[in-house]
Amino acid sequence: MAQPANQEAPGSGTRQSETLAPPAGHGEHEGFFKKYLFSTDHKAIAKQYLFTGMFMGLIGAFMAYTFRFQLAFPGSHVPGFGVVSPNEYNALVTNHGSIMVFWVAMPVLIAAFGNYLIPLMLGCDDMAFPRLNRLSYQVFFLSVVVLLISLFVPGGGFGGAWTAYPPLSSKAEYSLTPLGSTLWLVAVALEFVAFLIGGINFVTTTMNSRAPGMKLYDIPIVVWMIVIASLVFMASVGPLVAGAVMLLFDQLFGTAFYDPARGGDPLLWQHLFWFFGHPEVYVVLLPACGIVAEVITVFSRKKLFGYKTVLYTAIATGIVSFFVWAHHQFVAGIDPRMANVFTATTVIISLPVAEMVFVLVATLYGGSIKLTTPMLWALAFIAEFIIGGVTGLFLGASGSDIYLHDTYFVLAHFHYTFVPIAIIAVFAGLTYWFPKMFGRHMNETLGKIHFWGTIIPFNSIFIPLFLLGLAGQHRRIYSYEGFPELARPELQQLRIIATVSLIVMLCFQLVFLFNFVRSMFRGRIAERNPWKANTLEWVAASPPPHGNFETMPTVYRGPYEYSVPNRDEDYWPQNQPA
Amino acid sequence: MTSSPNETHEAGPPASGDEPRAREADPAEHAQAAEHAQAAEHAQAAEHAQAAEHAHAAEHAHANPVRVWAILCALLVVSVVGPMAEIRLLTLITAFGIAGVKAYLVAKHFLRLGVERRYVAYALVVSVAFMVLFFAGTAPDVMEHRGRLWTNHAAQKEVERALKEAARDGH
Amino acid sequence: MTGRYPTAASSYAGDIDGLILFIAALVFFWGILVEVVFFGFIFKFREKKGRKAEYVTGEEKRQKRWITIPHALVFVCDILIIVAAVRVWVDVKQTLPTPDATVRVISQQWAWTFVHPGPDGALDTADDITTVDELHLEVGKTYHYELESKDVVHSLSIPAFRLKQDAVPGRTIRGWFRPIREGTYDLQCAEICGIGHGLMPAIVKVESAAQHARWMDEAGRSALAAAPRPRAR
Amino acid sequence: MKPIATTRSATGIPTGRLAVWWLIASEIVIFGGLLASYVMHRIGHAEFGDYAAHTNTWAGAFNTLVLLTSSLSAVLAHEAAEKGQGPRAARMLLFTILGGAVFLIVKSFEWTAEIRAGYTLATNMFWSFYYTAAGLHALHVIAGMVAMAFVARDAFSNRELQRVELVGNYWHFVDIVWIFLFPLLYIAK
Repeated sequence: MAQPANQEAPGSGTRQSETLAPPAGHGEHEGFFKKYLFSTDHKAIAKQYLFTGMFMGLIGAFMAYTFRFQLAFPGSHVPGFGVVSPNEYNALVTNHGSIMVFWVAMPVLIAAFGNYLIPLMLGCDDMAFPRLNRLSYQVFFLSVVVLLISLFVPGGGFGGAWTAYPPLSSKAEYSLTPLGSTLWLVAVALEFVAFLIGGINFVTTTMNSRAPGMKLYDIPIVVWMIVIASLVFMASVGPLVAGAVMLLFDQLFGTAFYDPARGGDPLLWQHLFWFFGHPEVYVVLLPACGIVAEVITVFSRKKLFGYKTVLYTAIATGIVSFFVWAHHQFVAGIDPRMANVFTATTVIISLPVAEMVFVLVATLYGGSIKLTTPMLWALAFIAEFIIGGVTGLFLGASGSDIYLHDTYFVLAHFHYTFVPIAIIAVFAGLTYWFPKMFGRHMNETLGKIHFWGTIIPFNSIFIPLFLLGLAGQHRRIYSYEGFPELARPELQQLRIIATVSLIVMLCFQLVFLFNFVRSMFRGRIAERNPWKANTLEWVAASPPPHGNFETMPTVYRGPYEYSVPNRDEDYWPQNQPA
Repeated sequence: MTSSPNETHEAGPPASGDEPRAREADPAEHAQAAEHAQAAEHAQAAEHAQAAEHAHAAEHAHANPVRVWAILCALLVVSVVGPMAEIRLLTLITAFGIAGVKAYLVAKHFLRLGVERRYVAYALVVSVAFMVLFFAGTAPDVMEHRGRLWTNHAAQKEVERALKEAARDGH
Repeated sequence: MTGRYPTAASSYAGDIDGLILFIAALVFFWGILVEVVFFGFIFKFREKKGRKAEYVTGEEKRQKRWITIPHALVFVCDILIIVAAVRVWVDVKQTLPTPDATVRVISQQWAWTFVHPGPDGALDTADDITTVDELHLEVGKTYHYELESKDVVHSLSIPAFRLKQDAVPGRTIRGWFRPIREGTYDLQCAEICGIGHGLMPAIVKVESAAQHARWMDEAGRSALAAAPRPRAR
Repeated sequence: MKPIATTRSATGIPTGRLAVWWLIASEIVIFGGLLASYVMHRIGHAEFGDYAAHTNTWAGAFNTLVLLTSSLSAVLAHEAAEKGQGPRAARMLLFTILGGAVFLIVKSFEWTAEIRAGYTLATNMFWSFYYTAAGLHALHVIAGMVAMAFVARDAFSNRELQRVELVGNYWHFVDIVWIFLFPLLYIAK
């Protein structure tokens, strides 16, 4: 609009401001606190999210180790924890789930990669709202603090599962963790606020702040994915924010929103939760697919197979994900006729997701595949995610879900999706962008040791759990000794295999941590574009300074022009004039 | 810039209205640029021109806000008086129909959605549509108290009890 | 299914197992096909000196066929799965066959209460037999269940019957099963219900007609002595 | 100094306004979830009508008028800002803040009377929804007033005039929410 207030519209300034060096008052001369703790630089905020997410990942992993140990050797003393009591067990599984979804997958996949990559890949110097960005992290950090406090309050941490079904979660006399449940809920709500703020920032930046010449189809897929995920998150989390307020009031002020005795309805929460909960799966899946697409194209020197197809399937996945939520509630007491509708929509969502996998596989065709560490992770994502995806069909089909619902089959299924998403794809992204983030290379040998040490135990953790699920083992039970059908030794052996594999897998993470920290300071110095990639972040210095680019780039082509015929180089950066 | 977390507090150096601003690269500077980039910039330039046109047209097309306000006030009176007749259908129309009209007027003339780019309105409508979807998926369980093979006794009992109590209070 | 899996002890257990096997067949076909193609590509197109990668946009129709044809086939499989799933679902969860008896299952933190109709075959009469954590059924008879919860959400799960249904406080949810094989089976709570969730096991005893009558006789006498009052609604 | 990212505008919509649109979209689903839950219960529970009879329609109607009027002054502030008349825009914003204050004062009298009459947050579901929905809305009113105070301060000295429109848009959205809350909570009896 042509009002004086809107000077920001382009066409009113001089071109010089595009090429200015980083504005004074930024960059090298800032104090430690300004630079690392209260920075508005998107890269610093991304690293804050990354390190917080990794820290929470360690806590979540420790919890997994503790309750897996209890399951394999019930009642024994867990090294590093002690004997696990039933309420501690419930708190451990609840917080393991919440932490891994809300405090690891979300901050690392969306916030860390989103913050780091969006401005760099779009060719701008920062997010559109740097201080809002900082606020987002601060709220997130607060949520971490509240969650960690909730684990140590009298009564113990919240133990009503990450789904927090009322009345168990709404009444202290049922849950027996009055403080734990309230603090857990507050932490989750704060986390939602943080990502709402962050999401608005991501979407606005991508829409408005692209480098000159960058059309919609020139945006790297990973940026698209993060934006679509932010939009899906934004549209699905609202009802749950309202629902969380209602649950909080039930806990604190004795309102009756979910209290059946006074006219409330516990099923309302389940709907509010899963209306968010299912799209949330795709909120983390899409960025993971995006990261994998970037890595695969670079290391097979191939153009992405059908850029528009990928984009449209991502959008379709995002939309269809809103229509499937009640498949989590097939046997939860919903009207059985509704289950038929939700079966149909759920099974249909396999179409866009399968298409995404097909496209990623087809991209490999005719390539020149170089099996570097990031590429190994990206390929492992596809291989493992296929298993996670197809096992979902058993659960989306209402008839078989009657048996498999709330068993270890479900658990194994979603770990076969979530681990590829939040662990494998993240490692692909981290090892791929590490040279850009820290200006140094990670050690390839250690990287490959870590890769195989993670992937092999990962499968031997969860394949036994599939079998246990088929044997009818239901979830969130701290000891199966009371169930004759499940206490049989051959099933106990499967539990022990899973637990031992988990411990092995966790030990190999030490290799990664060592490699990560060591490479940050001692690694081989990385040049600007060590992988010979096309996207704009590789145009900036490694690591990029505050302000990112010396000269703001102009974009001439799409991001995946690899091995273009009749060119000497097998890559063609987006900003290189023809 | 300060490290104040208060985002509403504008502590940075003032960006006054006449300060030179950044802008997109001038197309003329890239005469040799790839066709691709040029086309994109043309498209952008066209977009901007269109936006400016929009705004220009808007200044004339805008209804006088005071008049819109007067209409809104009149509608408010109708929505208060209408339900007094205590006819269910009339209540629904005057209360909720008119709320819809009022919201439309505010959105169109005060929020200026009418002259904003189309997709903004679509995005807002989609948000509302998702809520309708949520309602449609949830209402069969929560709104109804009896369904196929299940009965919500507690809710039925609560409705009965409360209606009886209200009748006793002489309502 | 093999010995590792629970016996199929209800009339519809076979249907559900069949559905699982059907989906498994389709899924294994697709899963293995994609994995084989995937690993084949990795092997065939690994980096070799002097060979440059091909330039394939994937935007042309001829290339897109490689995606669209499998896509259409997946769609066909989806439809098959939906039809098969809905058929089982409608039979198990959506319709009720005529019952021989009705049992009431009441869940609470952290126990199961079962109200058997007793010799007269009707609930809420003086000869009802109430048991805790032990459900007695007669083989071959069709039962309806009325599932209730006193406090939080629980879930009635009998793996051998392939039956699972959440109990929601405030609601009565009806369903059915017909045990077809004598034996003792686990009954579990499958929805987290607080600290004692893991301590809520119960057993289902499927008995022959004679055994069941004997049990009813014994239990009825002791129940009468305890004089349970019919449950008021 | 703003980063170049803030000043670019590939869509033609200024970045700030675009962000406010997304803010509004995400607020729609928050209020939408709450109101959808309320409407479900409202239709399922015939007794809500009797409870709603105890709300004060006149106070609600007056507050609607106040909010509509404050929206008008927000529009006038925007028009002034478009013409570059910062001080006038600031005065109009102050008038809008005054409207918000009147709204809250009426609300507080209303709630005091209702709580005195024994209708509190925990009395029954209707009153729970009543206080939760209106309370959430009131929080948005307060947030809007605070934001407008900062914008008005800048506008007095002709700074950041584009922000006048942004807070205005947010305020109109808060107004629209109330337009639906009014019949839902007060009129349908």
